[in-house]
Amino acid sequence: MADYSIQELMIISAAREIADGELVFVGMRLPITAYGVARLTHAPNAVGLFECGIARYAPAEDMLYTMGDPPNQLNAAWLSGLVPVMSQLQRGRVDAGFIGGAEVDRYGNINTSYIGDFTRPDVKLPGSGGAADIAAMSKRLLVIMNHEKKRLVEKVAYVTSPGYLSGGDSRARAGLKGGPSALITDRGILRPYGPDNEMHLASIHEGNTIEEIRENTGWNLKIQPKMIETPPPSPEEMAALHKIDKDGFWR
Amino acid sequence: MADYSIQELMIISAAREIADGELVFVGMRLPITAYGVARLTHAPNAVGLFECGIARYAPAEDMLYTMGDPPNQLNAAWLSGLVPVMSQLQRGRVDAGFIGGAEVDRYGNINTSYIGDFTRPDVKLPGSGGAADIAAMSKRLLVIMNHEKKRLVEKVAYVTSPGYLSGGDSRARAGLKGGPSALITDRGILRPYGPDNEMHLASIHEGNTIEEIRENTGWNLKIQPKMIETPPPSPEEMAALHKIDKDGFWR
Amino acid sequence: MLDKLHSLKDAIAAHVPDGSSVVLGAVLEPDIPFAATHEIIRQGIKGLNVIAPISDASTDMLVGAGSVDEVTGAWVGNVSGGLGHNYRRAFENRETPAIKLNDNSNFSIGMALMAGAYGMPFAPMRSILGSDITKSNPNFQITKNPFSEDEEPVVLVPPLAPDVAILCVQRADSQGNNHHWGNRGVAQEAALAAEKVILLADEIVQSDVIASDPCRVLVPGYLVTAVCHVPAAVHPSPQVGCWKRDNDFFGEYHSRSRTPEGFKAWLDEWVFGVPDHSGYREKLSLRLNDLRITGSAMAAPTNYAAD
Amino acid sequence: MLDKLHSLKDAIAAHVPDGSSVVLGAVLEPDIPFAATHEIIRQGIKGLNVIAPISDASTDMLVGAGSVDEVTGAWVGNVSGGLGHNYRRAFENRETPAIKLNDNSNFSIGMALMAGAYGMPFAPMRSILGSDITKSNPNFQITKNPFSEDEEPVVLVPPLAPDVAILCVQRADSQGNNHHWGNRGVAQEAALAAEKVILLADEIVQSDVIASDPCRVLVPGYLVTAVCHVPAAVHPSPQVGCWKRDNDFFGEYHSRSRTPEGFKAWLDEWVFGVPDHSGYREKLSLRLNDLRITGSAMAAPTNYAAD
Repeated sequence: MADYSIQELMIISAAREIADGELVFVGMRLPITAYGVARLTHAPNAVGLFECGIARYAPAEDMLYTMGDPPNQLNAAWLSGLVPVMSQLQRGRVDAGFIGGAEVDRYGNINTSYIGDFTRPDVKLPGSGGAADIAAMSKRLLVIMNHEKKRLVEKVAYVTSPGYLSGGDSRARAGLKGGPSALITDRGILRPYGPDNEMHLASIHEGNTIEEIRENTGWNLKIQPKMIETPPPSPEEMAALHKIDKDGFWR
Repeated sequence: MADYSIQELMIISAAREIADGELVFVGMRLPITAYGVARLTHAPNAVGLFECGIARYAPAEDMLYTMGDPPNQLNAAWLSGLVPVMSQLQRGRVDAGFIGGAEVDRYGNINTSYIGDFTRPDVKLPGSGGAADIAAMSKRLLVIMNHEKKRLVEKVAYVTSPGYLSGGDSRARAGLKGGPSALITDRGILRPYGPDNEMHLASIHEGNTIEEIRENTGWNLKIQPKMIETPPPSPEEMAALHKIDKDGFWR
Repeated sequence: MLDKLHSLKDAIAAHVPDGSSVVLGAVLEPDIPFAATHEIIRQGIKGLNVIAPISDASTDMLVGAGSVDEVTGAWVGNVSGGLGHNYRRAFENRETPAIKLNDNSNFSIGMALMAGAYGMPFAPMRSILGSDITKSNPNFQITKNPFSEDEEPVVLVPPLAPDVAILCVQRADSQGNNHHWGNRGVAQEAALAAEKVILLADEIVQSDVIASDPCRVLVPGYLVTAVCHVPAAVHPSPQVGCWKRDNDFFGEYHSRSRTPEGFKAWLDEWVFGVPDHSGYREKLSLRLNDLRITGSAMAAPTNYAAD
Repeated sequence: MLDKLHSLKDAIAAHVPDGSSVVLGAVLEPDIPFAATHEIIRQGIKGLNVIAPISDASTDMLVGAGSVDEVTGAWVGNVSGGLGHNYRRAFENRETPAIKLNDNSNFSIGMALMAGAYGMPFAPMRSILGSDITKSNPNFQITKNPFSEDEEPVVLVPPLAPDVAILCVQRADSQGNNHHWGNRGVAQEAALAAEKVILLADEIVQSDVIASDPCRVLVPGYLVTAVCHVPAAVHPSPQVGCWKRDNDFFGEYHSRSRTPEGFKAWLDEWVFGVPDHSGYREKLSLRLNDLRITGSAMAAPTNYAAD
């Protein structure tokens, strides 16, 4: 067995999606840790944005439960409002944004609102928060989820956060640029491929087979021609992660 | 001769237009002094707003050349931006606003932009600044000007700041409430009267005759039935003014 | 000057009648006026439209207590625990939901309050294009950008002008002038949009303290209806320089609200079981001491001198 | 971290090419970057679109020097003296005006920059209804409010996204992080709307000074292109805590610019006659000492501690 946990591999895979100098909408848990790893390795000038109105350079030194916890405010790059910070999405400045979700479909659409008919839902989820905005307006959307058949579905019942909608150019026709760039799961990484913009398996984490992954996906998952095995964490990446995750929460 | 200057009477007349607790857009020179007199006499809870993004309770202690001079910022009620402060007009919160002008017409429209054809003007004036916004959105507009025939004209060549437009309900049809409430000159006070909303002579300053005023007005000035002589400054009003105008600038 | 200092009980009773639209939780995760949430529940106020982008467990409590007819929000749950159980129960296994949801994204709530604040007839935006939010919430209009030669779609957001915005600040004077620091969320837009503003101040200070730094004013006192001195009004949410987040409290609420009975017992203990917020603080007792921020990280000196 | 500290000369040469749209004077009467105005003139930059609600004599100087093709503004003149003589001359006694004016009110400029800042396709407003501004400036569209059942007219303002915003702040670090205090005008909207931001800082400080008070940041350093250390860059306009307004200087400019010859002589003396702003400050000499604010009116202490 590898000497890293699957969560650690997910975090490091997510960190690799952030390029230096980029503006990134960072969520809590895995994404904030991924942002920290990226800053400590290949992206020392990345900037983290938070929906409540915070921009930061270095991530907070203490554990965060919410974006607005005081450690995330102390020595921030900017403490402002939701509109001035989130509008950087609509202004076209934001390179990447992380979101999670309850369901994602073959075109990368994400549901965090309703399971079942929205007028009479079977399950009422918390809703968009800023996810719809981040999905619509980031240059690249990065989605992090566990790989379960009930979560990776053929078609989400409700599009909270738009991916490629019904595929092809339907996202562009809706007036949107960008789109999902990576769906990072605990089994691999899916990316849009081809003119249809369908999510294909692009990278497979050590210890998984294509068959297992296809069995755990709710649609007929296609494989990208140049699929790779996810590169294991480098010593530098692991060192950066352990510097942040002092208590071994993700181990 | 009265023991007050005509400017002092204009200032005190302007002060009387401010009721207690009101939000008032205050301009420089006469209006800021009038605001100060009102605060010291009958309107101790009036609030002064300034287009550059300032709200104040007590007027600045030192002489101001511009709204943004540091004495107007020190101990302000709020230092903010143009949009948060000026939008209180559009939000419907502002009771009164003072503006001046190069020309005003019989319906209280004000020109501070162009004399002559605006595509090839004879005279180019500085423009609106915030005057158009204040004229459009204050509940009551207060105009202060010197009473000259070339300034009080039949019809302004260019409406920078709307009064009652072409009279009657034309202002309401343009989507605007409010309108000019008083035009305070060095000879008297004109107010809108009747369904046509034409500016009528409503108050005459001591030492002027109706005939003189009509001669110095560029339209056939009508007289409001209940026209009065402008009440002279009370001792309290003069004391307040002298407290502000320590150097006797307006004397 | 007018003295606007009132007890929280009186301020809520006077300014939050049944059926009000109320902003509660404008700063997102921090600075949530839970003291007001609890007082609203204690007073049995009904029929509210609760407006907030994200309000952590506050909206869930109000829904569970039966105070809410409508939620205008982007996310309702419990940030630590995920789902909000009372909120879920209002929708699931029912012929029709028990409350009406005016679905939004964070940014569309921001735009709506901004439009309300600035007296704009509506706000045009793009960032909920492609989302079904514009389907489940019919208040939005989708149109074309009249300044674009392309067929560029635009979402028009109607303005929100709430009846009351309830906001927490670190310090205020008795006339409602105040200082707030930390992220602001939509608090300033909410204050400027609302008909009335109720402030919960952690500390009441002399007016010259506020006047010394007019850039730190969240909303000027002349727009404030009532100011209440309520230390730790934000508990269990955090407040920069004053209070850490009480993560365990959120966790406990999440566990206990899993069943209607559990929620009722929680409510009986923490809301109906105390007469007011001072009683709540007494009940928190030593726990509150641990949450109090005692460190020092002072802002650099700033000189407003005029000469 | 990237070091963004440059001389004003280099920053203007690198980032303000001929034909740029430039925000100069976003704070209205105070904090006008006259040092940049003069450097633009010294470098002979042409064809600018100068954007500002009110910029006191700055726009008048640029127009007189022949740097301007277009003015996007609400008021151009000399606040002390009234009319701006160069500006007048660009319009009066001519077959066609020498410059194009995009007429606005203060609020419509604010709305346009806000729309640009927030990526909005346009901004709907009401407060120039009834004004001929919507006639002399054909960029506005008048339409009906689609949310109103009445025939309610609305003005749609197209967004402004300037090429460069040039702004003055009291202090900045070498990465462009900064503090600004005093009224803000449209400075934050301009910074967020613009493609590039050039900051003129009265003082350069260590990064921890700025980081100690993130609420006082006008625009975060990551959006700043270049930061220049230029004390008294605002002269003759005022800057809270730093510089009083030089009223005599405005008055003198007003008198001397009454004729084209007088303006040319003024320009030769105050702009071309000095190599840079440091030379300008030397020339001002004792006068600058009198304008320096030396008093103390300190903001109340503010604690950002997290635990």
